[in-house]
Amino acid sequence: MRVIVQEDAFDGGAELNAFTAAQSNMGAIVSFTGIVRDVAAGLKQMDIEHYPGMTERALEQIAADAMTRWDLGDVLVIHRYGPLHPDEPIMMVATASKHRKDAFEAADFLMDFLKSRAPFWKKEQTFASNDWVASKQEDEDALKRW
Amino acid sequence: MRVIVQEDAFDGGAELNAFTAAQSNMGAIVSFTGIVRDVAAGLKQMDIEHYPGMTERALEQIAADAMTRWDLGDVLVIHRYGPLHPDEPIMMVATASKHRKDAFEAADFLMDFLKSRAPFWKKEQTFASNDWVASKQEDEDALKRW
Amino acid sequence: MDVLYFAWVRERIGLPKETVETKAATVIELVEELRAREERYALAFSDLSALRVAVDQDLTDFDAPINGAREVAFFPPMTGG
Amino acid sequence: MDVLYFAWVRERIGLPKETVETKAATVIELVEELRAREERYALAFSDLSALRVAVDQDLTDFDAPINGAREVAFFPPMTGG
Repeated sequence: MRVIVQEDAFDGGAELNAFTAAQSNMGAIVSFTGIVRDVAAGLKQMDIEHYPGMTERALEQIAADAMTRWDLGDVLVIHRYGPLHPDEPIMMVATASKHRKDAFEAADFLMDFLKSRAPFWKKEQTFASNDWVASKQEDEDALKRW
Repeated sequence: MRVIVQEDAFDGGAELNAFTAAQSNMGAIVSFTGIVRDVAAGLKQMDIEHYPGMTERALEQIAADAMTRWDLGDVLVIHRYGPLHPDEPIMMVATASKHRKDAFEAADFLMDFLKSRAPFWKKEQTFASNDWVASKQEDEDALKRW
Repeated sequence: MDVLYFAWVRERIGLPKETVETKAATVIELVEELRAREERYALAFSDLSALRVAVDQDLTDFDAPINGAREVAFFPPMTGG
Repeated sequence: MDVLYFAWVRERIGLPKETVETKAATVIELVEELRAREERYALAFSDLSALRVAVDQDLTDFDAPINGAREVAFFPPMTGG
Protein backbone atom coordinates (compact mmCIF):
# COMPACT_ATOMS: atom_id res chain seq x y z
CA MET A 1 0.00 0.00 0.00
CA ARG A 2 1.49 3.31 -1.05
CA VAL A 3 0.10 6.85 -0.76
CA ILE A 4 1.91 9.77 -2.40
CA VAL A 5 0.97 13.45 -2.11
CA GLN A 6 3.16 15.68 -4.25
CA GLU A 7 3.27 18.93 -6.20
CA ASP A 8 5.35 17.51 -9.07
CA ALA A 9 3.92 15.87 -12.16
CA PHE A 10 4.06 12.06 -12.28
CA ASP A 11 4.36 9.59 -15.15
CA GLY A 12 1.15 7.52 -14.98
CA GLY A 13 2.45 4.83 -17.33
CA ALA A 14 5.70 4.41 -15.42
CA GLU A 15 3.76 4.28 -12.13
CA LEU A 16 1.41 1.64 -13.55
CA ASN A 17 4.33 -0.48 -14.77
CA ALA A 18 6.16 -0.22 -11.44
CA PHE A 19 2.99 -1.09 -9.53
CA THR A 20 2.31 -4.07 -11.82
CA ALA A 21 5.90 -5.34 -11.62
CA ALA A 22 5.78 -5.26 -7.81
CA GLN A 23 2.83 -7.70 -7.66
CA SER A 24 3.02 -11.43 -7.32
CA ASN A 25 0.36 -13.63 -8.86
CA MET A 26 -2.24 -10.89 -9.15
CA GLY A 27 -4.34 -11.45 -12.29
CA ALA A 28 -6.10 -8.08 -12.39
CA ILE A 29 -4.73 -4.53 -12.27
CA VAL A 30 -7.09 -1.54 -12.52
CA SER A 31 -5.95 2.07 -12.75
CA PHE A 32 -7.83 5.35 -12.72
CA THR A 33 -6.18 8.59 -13.83
CA GLY A 34 -7.84 11.95 -13.28
CA ILE A 35 -6.94 14.68 -15.77
CA VAL A 36 -7.49 18.44 -15.52
CA ARG A 37 -10.49 19.09 -17.72
CA ASP A 38 -11.45 22.45 -19.13
CA VAL A 39 -15.10 22.38 -18.03
CA ALA A 40 -15.50 26.13 -18.24
CA ALA A 41 -13.98 26.44 -21.75
CA GLY A 42 -11.21 28.88 -21.10
CA LEU A 43 -9.47 27.28 -18.13
CA LYS A 44 -6.00 28.74 -17.65
CA GLN A 45 -5.00 26.99 -14.48
CA MET A 46 -6.37 24.79 -11.74
CA ASP A 47 -5.02 25.31 -8.24
CA ILE A 48 -5.31 22.48 -5.77
CA GLU A 49 -5.08 23.34 -2.10
CA HIS A 50 -4.74 20.59 0.49
CA TYR A 51 -4.28 20.06 4.22
CA PRO A 52 -0.75 18.71 4.73
CA GLY A 53 -0.75 15.98 7.34
CA MET A 54 -4.48 15.30 7.22
CA THR A 55 -4.27 14.57 3.48
CA GLU A 56 -1.83 11.68 3.89
CA ARG A 57 -3.76 10.44 6.90
CA ALA A 58 -7.11 10.49 5.05
CA LEU A 59 -5.70 8.80 1.93
CA GLU A 60 -4.04 6.10 4.00
CA GLN A 61 -7.29 5.46 5.81
CA ILE A 62 -9.24 5.20 2.53
CA ALA A 63 -6.61 2.85 1.04
CA ALA A 64 -6.61 0.71 4.21
CA ASP A 65 -10.43 0.52 4.08
CA ALA A 66 -10.22 -0.74 0.49
CA MET A 67 -7.64 -3.38 1.48
CA THR A 68 -10.00 -4.58 4.23
CA ARG A 69 -13.15 -4.65 2.13
CA TRP A 70 -11.77 -6.38 -0.97
CA ASP A 71 -9.30 -9.17 -1.67
CA LEU A 72 -6.44 -6.96 -2.86
CA GLY A 73 -2.73 -7.55 -3.23
CA ASP A 74 -1.92 -3.84 -3.25
CA VAL A 75 -3.22 -0.28 -3.57
CA LEU A 76 -1.51 2.83 -4.96
CA VAL A 77 -2.78 6.41 -4.54
CA ILE A 78 -1.02 9.47 -6.01
CA HIS A 79 -2.55 12.94 -5.69
CA ARG A 80 -1.02 16.25 -6.69
CA TYR A 81 -1.53 19.74 -5.30
CA GLY A 82 -0.47 23.22 -6.43
CA PRO A 83 -0.94 24.76 -9.87
CA LEU A 84 -2.02 22.43 -12.71
CA HIS A 85 -2.91 23.00 -16.34
CA PRO A 86 -5.51 21.49 -18.69
CA ASP A 87 -4.71 17.91 -19.76
CA GLU A 88 -2.24 17.37 -16.90
CA PRO A 89 -2.83 14.36 -14.62
CA ILE A 90 -4.16 15.35 -11.19
CA MET A 91 -4.11 11.96 -9.52
CA MET A 92 -4.20 8.24 -10.03
CA VAL A 93 -5.19 5.14 -8.12
CA ALA A 94 -4.27 1.55 -8.92
CA THR A 95 -5.49 -1.71 -7.43
CA ALA A 96 -4.17 -5.26 -7.80
CA SER A 97 -6.24 -8.36 -7.12
CA LYS A 98 -6.52 -12.00 -8.07
CA HIS A 99 -9.96 -11.21 -9.49
CA ARG A 100 -11.17 -8.45 -11.79
CA LYS A 101 -14.31 -7.76 -9.76
CA ASP A 102 -12.33 -6.86 -6.64
CA ALA A 103 -9.85 -4.73 -8.58
CA PHE A 104 -12.65 -2.77 -10.31
CA GLU A 105 -14.83 -2.26 -7.24
CA ALA A 106 -11.94 -1.22 -5.02
CA ALA A 107 -10.69 1.37 -7.56
CA ASP A 108 -14.23 2.74 -7.92
CA PHE A 109 -14.56 2.91 -4.11
CA LEU A 110 -11.18 4.64 -3.74
CA MET A 111 -12.22 7.31 -6.25
CA ASP A 112 -15.56 7.97 -4.56
CA PHE A 113 -13.98 8.47 -1.15
CA LEU A 114 -10.96 10.33 -2.41
CA LYS A 115 -13.32 12.75 -4.16
CA SER A 116 -15.33 13.71 -1.09
CA ARG A 117 -13.35 12.64 1.97
CA ALA A 118 -9.73 13.61 1.26
CA PRO A 119 -8.95 17.28 2.05
CA PHE A 120 -8.33 18.73 -1.42
CA TRP A 121 -9.98 21.83 -2.86
CA LYS A 122 -9.89 22.87 -6.50
CA LYS A 123 -9.95 26.43 -7.75
CA GLU A 124 -10.43 27.15 -11.44
CA GLN A 125 -8.81 30.18 -13.04
CA THR A 126 -10.41 31.09 -16.33
CA PHE A 127 -9.89 34.31 -18.28
CA ALA A 128 -13.09 35.64 -16.69
CA SER A 129 -13.10 34.27 -13.18
CA ASN A 130 -11.28 32.55 -10.36
CA ASP A 131 -13.66 30.31 -8.43
CA TRP A 132 -13.54 27.44 -6.01
CA VAL A 133 -15.10 24.33 -7.53
CA ALA A 134 -18.36 23.52 -5.75
CA SER A 135 -18.83 20.02 -4.39
CA LYS A 136 -21.51 18.00 -6.17
CA GLN A 137 -24.44 16.30 -4.51
CA GLU A 138 -23.92 13.32 -6.85
CA ASP A 139 -20.41 12.85 -5.41
CA GLU A 140 -21.79 12.79 -1.88
CA ASP A 141 -24.55 10.42 -3.00
CA ALA A 142 -21.97 8.11 -4.60
CA LEU A 143 -20.62 7.27 -1.12
CA LYS A 144 -23.91 5.58 -0.25
CA ARG A 145 -23.14 2.83 -2.76
CA TRP A 146 -20.49 1.37 -0.44
CA MET B 1 -11.29 3.37 -30.93
CA ARG B 2 -8.44 0.93 -31.36
CA VAL B 3 -8.37 -2.87 -31.20
CA ILE B 4 -5.06 -4.75 -31.32
CA VAL B 5 -4.63 -8.54 -31.44
CA GLN B 6 -0.99 -9.60 -31.31
CA GLU B 7 1.38 -12.34 -30.23
CA ASP B 8 4.09 -9.96 -29.00
CA ALA B 9 4.31 -8.57 -25.51
CA PHE B 10 3.17 -4.97 -25.01
CA ASP B 11 4.20 -2.22 -22.60
CA GLY B 12 1.05 -1.44 -20.59
CA GLY B 13 2.43 1.80 -19.15
CA ALA B 14 3.51 3.10 -22.57
CA GLU B 15 0.11 2.15 -24.01
CA LEU B 16 -1.68 3.95 -21.16
CA ASN B 17 0.43 7.08 -21.66
CA ALA B 18 -0.13 7.09 -25.44
CA PHE B 19 -3.87 6.55 -24.96
CA THR B 20 -4.05 9.37 -22.38
CA ALA B 21 -2.01 11.77 -24.52
CA ALA B 22 -4.33 11.21 -27.49
CA GLN B 23 -7.41 12.41 -25.57
CA SER B 24 -8.78 15.90 -25.53
CA ASN B 25 -10.57 17.20 -22.46
CA MET B 26 -11.33 13.77 -20.99
CA GLY B 27 -11.18 13.94 -17.19
CA ALA B 28 -11.22 10.21 -16.47
CA ILE B 29 -9.04 7.39 -17.80
CA VAL B 30 -9.57 3.82 -16.57
CA SER B 31 -7.33 0.89 -17.49
CA PHE B 32 -7.56 -2.82 -16.79
CA THR B 33 -4.57 -5.13 -17.28
CA GLY B 34 -4.94 -8.90 -17.15
CA ILE B 35 -1.85 -10.82 -16.03
CA VAL B 36 -1.08 -14.54 -16.36
CA ARG B 37 -1.71 -15.95 -12.91
CA ASP B 38 -0.40 -19.24 -11.63
CA VAL B 39 -3.72 -20.58 -10.33
CA ALA B 40 -2.59 -24.19 -10.44
CA ALA B 41 0.71 -23.54 -8.56
CA GLY B 42 3.21 -24.92 -11.01
CA LEU B 43 2.14 -23.16 -14.21
CA LYS B 44 4.88 -23.36 -16.83
CA GLN B 45 3.10 -21.75 -19.71
CA MET B 46 -0.30 -20.50 -20.81
CA ASP B 47 -1.20 -20.93 -24.47
CA ILE B 48 -3.87 -18.69 -25.92
CA GLU B 49 -5.58 -19.85 -29.09
CA HIS B 50 -7.83 -17.48 -30.99
CA TYR B 51 -9.91 -17.26 -34.17
CA PRO B 52 -8.11 -14.84 -36.52
CA GLY B 53 -10.63 -12.61 -38.26
CA MET B 54 -13.49 -13.26 -35.87
CA THR B 55 -11.36 -12.08 -32.93
CA GLU B 56 -10.85 -8.59 -34.37
CA ARG B 57 -14.48 -8.48 -35.45
CA ALA B 58 -15.78 -9.47 -31.99
CA LEU B 59 -13.50 -7.04 -30.14
CA GLU B 60 -14.45 -4.18 -32.45
CA GLN B 61 -18.14 -4.95 -31.87
CA ILE B 62 -17.69 -5.00 -28.09
CA ALA B 63 -15.72 -1.72 -28.18
CA ALA B 64 -18.36 -0.12 -30.44
CA ASP B 65 -21.12 -1.26 -28.06
CA ALA B 66 -19.28 0.41 -25.16
CA MET B 67 -18.92 3.65 -27.16
CA THR B 68 -22.69 3.60 -27.81
CA ARG B 69 -23.75 2.81 -24.25
CA TRP B 70 -21.50 5.28 -22.39
CA ASP B 71 -20.27 8.81 -22.97
CA LEU B 72 -16.72 7.90 -24.00
CA GLY B 73 -14.03 9.79 -25.84
CA ASP B 74 -12.11 6.64 -26.75
CA VAL B 75 -11.62 2.91 -26.14
CA LEU B 76 -8.46 0.79 -26.43
CA VAL B 77 -8.38 -3.02 -26.43
CA ILE B 78 -5.16 -5.07 -26.67
CA HIS B 79 -5.24 -8.88 -26.44
CA ARG B 80 -2.37 -11.31 -26.96
CA TYR B 81 -2.36 -14.89 -28.20
CA GLY B 82 0.29 -17.61 -28.35
CA PRO B 83 2.53 -18.81 -25.51
CA LEU B 84 2.62 -16.69 -22.34
CA HIS B 85 4.33 -17.09 -18.98
CA PRO B 86 3.31 -16.32 -15.38
CA ASP B 87 3.28 -12.58 -14.58
CA GLU B 88 3.18 -11.55 -18.25
CA PRO B 89 0.36 -9.23 -19.33
CA ILE B 90 -2.31 -11.02 -21.40
CA MET B 91 -4.43 -8.06 -22.34
CA MET B 92 -5.52 -4.56 -21.44
CA VAL B 93 -8.46 -2.26 -22.00
CA ALA B 94 -8.57 1.50 -21.47
CA THR B 95 -11.48 3.92 -21.55
CA ALA B 96 -11.55 7.73 -21.61
CA SER B 97 -14.55 9.79 -20.55
CA LYS B 98 -15.46 13.18 -19.19
CA HIS B 99 -16.84 11.41 -16.11
CA ARG B 100 -15.38 8.70 -13.89
CA LYS B 101 -18.62 6.72 -13.73
CA ASP B 102 -18.72 6.21 -17.50
CA ALA B 103 -15.02 5.33 -17.69
CA PHE B 104 -15.34 2.75 -14.88
CA GLU B 105 -18.57 1.14 -16.09
CA ALA B 106 -17.42 0.90 -19.70
CA ALA B 107 -14.11 -0.75 -18.74
CA ASP B 108 -15.97 -3.21 -16.51
CA PHE B 109 -18.41 -3.96 -19.37
CA LEU B 110 -15.57 -4.44 -21.88
CA MET B 111 -13.90 -6.97 -19.58
CA ASP B 112 -17.09 -8.96 -19.03
CA PHE B 113 -17.80 -9.27 -22.74
CA LEU B 114 -14.21 -9.80 -23.77
CA LYS B 115 -14.04 -12.65 -21.26
CA SER B 116 -16.99 -14.63 -22.63
CA ARG B 117 -17.74 -13.29 -26.12
CA ALA B 118 -14.36 -12.85 -27.83
CA PRO B 119 -12.96 -16.07 -29.36
CA PHE B 120 -9.95 -16.78 -27.13
CA TRP B 121 -9.21 -20.07 -25.39
CA LYS B 122 -6.63 -20.59 -22.67
CA LYS B 123 -4.66 -23.77 -22.07
CA GLU B 124 -2.57 -24.17 -18.93
CA GLN B 125 0.61 -26.22 -19.00
CA THR B 126 1.73 -27.26 -15.55
CA PHE B 127 4.37 -29.84 -14.69
CA ALA B 128 1.59 -32.39 -14.23
CA SER B 129 -1.00 -31.51 -16.84
CA ASN B 130 -1.96 -29.61 -19.96
CA ASP B 131 -5.61 -28.59 -19.80
CA TRP B 132 -7.96 -26.16 -21.46
CA VAL B 133 -9.28 -23.63 -18.94
CA ALA B 134 -12.99 -24.24 -18.33
CA SER B 135 -15.36 -21.32 -18.71
CA LYS B 136 -16.95 -20.16 -15.47
CA GLN B 137 -20.65 -19.79 -14.84
CA GLU B 138 -19.91 -16.58 -12.92
CA ASP B 139 -18.38 -15.08 -16.09
CA GLU B 140 -21.50 -15.92 -18.08
CA ASP B 141 -23.69 -14.57 -15.27
CA ALA B 142 -21.67 -11.32 -15.24
CA LEU B 143 -23.05 -10.47 -18.70
CA LYS B 144 -26.54 -10.16 -17.25
CA ARG B 145 -25.45 -7.05 -15.36
CA TRP B 146 -25.44 -5.03 -18.60
CA MET C 1 -18.00 -24.46 -47.00
CA ASP C 2 -15.08 -24.19 -44.56
CA VAL C 3 -15.61 -25.79 -41.18
CA LEU C 4 -13.23 -24.64 -38.42
CA TYR C 5 -12.48 -26.18 -35.03
CA PHE C 6 -10.80 -24.52 -32.05
CA ALA C 7 -9.33 -25.55 -28.69
CA TRP C 8 -10.34 -29.05 -27.54
CA VAL C 9 -12.80 -29.44 -30.43
CA ARG C 10 -9.82 -29.05 -32.79
CA GLU C 11 -7.82 -31.55 -30.73
CA ARG C 12 -10.58 -34.17 -30.63
CA ILE C 13 -11.32 -33.95 -34.32
CA GLY C 14 -7.63 -33.76 -35.10
CA LEU C 15 -7.61 -30.87 -37.52
CA PRO C 16 -8.17 -27.09 -37.42
CA LYS C 17 -10.09 -26.68 -40.65
CA GLU C 18 -11.64 -28.67 -43.48
CA THR C 19 -13.76 -28.01 -46.52
CA VAL C 20 -17.11 -29.74 -46.38
CA GLU C 21 -19.64 -30.35 -49.17
CA THR C 22 -23.04 -30.23 -47.54
CA LYS C 23 -26.72 -29.65 -48.25
CA ALA C 24 -27.41 -28.98 -44.55
CA ALA C 25 -29.73 -26.01 -44.11
CA THR C 26 -28.90 -25.32 -40.46
CA VAL C 27 -25.99 -25.72 -38.07
CA ILE C 28 -27.64 -28.67 -36.34
CA GLU C 29 -28.09 -30.49 -39.66
CA LEU C 30 -24.38 -29.97 -40.36
CA VAL C 31 -23.57 -31.31 -36.89
CA GLU C 32 -25.66 -34.44 -37.60
CA GLU C 33 -23.74 -35.04 -40.85
CA LEU C 34 -20.39 -34.63 -39.09
CA ARG C 35 -21.41 -36.89 -36.18
CA ALA C 36 -22.30 -39.66 -38.66
CA ARG C 37 -18.86 -39.57 -40.26
CA GLU C 38 -16.54 -40.98 -37.63
CA GLU C 39 -16.22 -41.71 -33.93
CA ARG C 40 -13.97 -38.66 -33.30
CA TYR C 41 -16.66 -36.33 -34.67
CA ALA C 42 -19.39 -38.09 -32.66
CA LEU C 43 -17.20 -37.63 -29.58
CA ALA C 44 -16.45 -33.96 -30.25
CA PHE C 45 -20.14 -33.20 -30.81
CA SER C 46 -21.52 -35.45 -28.06
CA ASP C 47 -22.58 -32.57 -25.77
CA LEU C 48 -23.74 -29.50 -27.66
CA SER C 49 -24.28 -27.54 -24.44
CA ALA C 50 -20.46 -27.54 -24.10
CA LEU C 51 -20.06 -26.06 -27.59
CA ARG C 52 -20.49 -22.68 -29.25
CA VAL C 53 -20.90 -21.99 -32.95
CA ALA C 54 -20.11 -19.06 -35.24
CA VAL C 55 -21.43 -18.68 -38.78
CA ASP C 56 -19.32 -16.37 -40.92
CA GLN C 57 -17.56 -15.19 -37.74
CA ASP C 58 -20.72 -14.22 -35.86
CA LEU C 59 -21.73 -16.14 -32.74
CA THR C 60 -25.08 -17.81 -33.28
CA ASP C 61 -27.28 -20.77 -32.25
CA PHE C 62 -27.33 -24.37 -33.44
CA ASP C 63 -30.61 -23.83 -35.26
CA ALA C 64 -29.21 -20.94 -37.31
CA PRO C 65 -29.42 -21.25 -41.13
CA ILE C 66 -26.14 -21.84 -43.00
CA ASN C 67 -27.29 -21.44 -46.60
CA GLY C 68 -24.69 -19.42 -48.44
CA ALA C 69 -22.36 -19.31 -45.43
CA ARG C 70 -18.64 -19.30 -46.21
CA GLU C 71 -17.47 -20.65 -42.84
CA VAL C 72 -18.88 -22.35 -39.79
CA ALA C 73 -16.74 -22.66 -36.63
CA PHE C 74 -17.18 -24.90 -33.58
CA PHE C 75 -15.45 -24.29 -30.26
CA PRO C 76 -15.88 -24.46 -26.48
CA PRO C 77 -17.10 -21.41 -24.47
CA MET C 78 -14.54 -18.63 -24.66
CA THR C 79 -12.06 -17.97 -21.87
CA GLY C 80 -10.32 -14.75 -22.84
CA GLY C 81 -9.47 -11.71 -20.76
CA MET D 1 -5.08 25.47 20.07
CA ASP D 2 -4.31 25.96 16.37
CA VAL D 3 -7.27 26.86 14.18
CA LEU D 4 -6.76 26.27 10.43
CA TYR D 5 -8.78 27.56 7.47
CA PHE D 6 -8.73 26.23 3.91
CA ALA D 7 -10.02 27.27 0.48
CA TRP D 8 -12.67 30.04 0.57
CA VAL D 9 -12.87 29.90 4.38
CA ARG D 10 -9.18 30.86 4.45
CA GLU D 11 -9.82 33.63 1.91
CA ARG D 12 -12.81 35.09 3.78
CA ILE D 13 -11.08 35.09 7.14
CA GLY D 14 -7.87 36.29 5.54
CA LEU D 15 -5.40 33.89 7.12
CA PRO D 16 -4.54 30.20 6.92
CA LYS D 17 -3.90 29.55 10.60
CA GLU D 18 -4.03 31.19 13.99
CA THR D 19 -3.54 30.24 17.59
CA VAL D 20 -6.67 30.67 19.69
CA GLU D 21 -7.07 30.70 23.46
CA THR D 22 -10.46 29.19 24.17
CA LYS D 23 -12.49 27.47 26.85
CA ALA D 24 -14.95 26.14 24.22
CA ALA D 25 -15.85 22.51 24.91
CA THR D 26 -17.17 21.71 21.44
CA VAL D 27 -16.61 22.80 17.85
CA ILE D 28 -19.86 24.76 17.79
CA GLU D 29 -18.86 26.70 20.92
CA LEU D 30 -15.58 27.59 19.22
CA VAL D 31 -17.52 28.70 16.12
CA GLU D 32 -19.71 30.98 18.30
CA GLU D 33 -16.60 32.59 19.82
CA LEU D 34 -15.06 33.14 16.37
CA ARG D 35 -18.32 34.55 14.95
CA ALA D 36 -18.48 37.10 17.76
CA ARG D 37 -14.97 38.41 16.98
CA GLU D 38 -15.35 40.23 13.67
CA GLU D 39 -17.57 40.55 10.62
CA ARG D 40 -15.23 38.41 8.42
CA TYR D 41 -15.57 35.48 10.86
CA ALA D 42 -19.36 35.92 11.07
CA LEU D 43 -19.45 35.86 7.27
CA ALA D 44 -17.22 32.79 6.92
CA PHE D 45 -19.30 30.88 9.48
CA SER D 46 -22.72 32.16 8.36
CA ASP D 47 -23.83 28.84 6.84
CA LEU D 48 -22.50 25.82 8.68
CA SER D 49 -24.10 23.42 6.20
CA ALA D 50 -21.52 24.69 3.67
CA LEU D 51 -18.65 23.89 6.04
CA ARG D 52 -16.80 20.82 7.21
CA VAL D 53 -14.65 20.47 10.32
CA ALA D 54 -11.71 18.30 11.32
CA VAL D 55 -10.42 17.92 14.87
CA ASP D 56 -6.81 16.76 15.06
CA GLN D 57 -7.01 15.89 11.36
CA ASP D 58 -10.07 13.65 11.62
CA LEU D 59 -13.34 14.72 9.96
CA THR D 60 -16.02 15.16 12.58
CA ASP D 61 -19.27 17.01 13.42
CA PHE D 62 -19.88 20.48 14.82
CA ASP D 63 -20.98 19.07 18.16
CA ALA D 64 -17.74 17.14 18.61
CA PRO D 65 -15.72 17.83 21.80
CA ILE D 66 -12.44 19.74 21.41
CA ASN D 67 -11.02 19.42 24.91
CA GLY D 68 -7.33 18.66 24.58
CA ALA D 69 -7.36 19.01 20.80
CA ARG D 70 -4.19 20.38 19.20
CA GLU D 71 -5.81 21.63 16.00
CA VAL D 72 -9.25 22.36 14.59
CA ALA D 73 -9.67 22.99 10.85
CA PHE D 74 -12.59 24.55 8.95
CA PHE D 75 -13.09 24.16 5.21
CA PRO D 76 -15.70 23.70 2.48
CA PRO D 77 -16.71 20.20 1.25
CA MET D 78 -13.76 18.53 -0.44
CA THR D 79 -13.40 18.45 -4.21
CA GLY D 80 -10.42 16.17 -4.87
CA GLY D 81 -9.97 13.40 -7.38
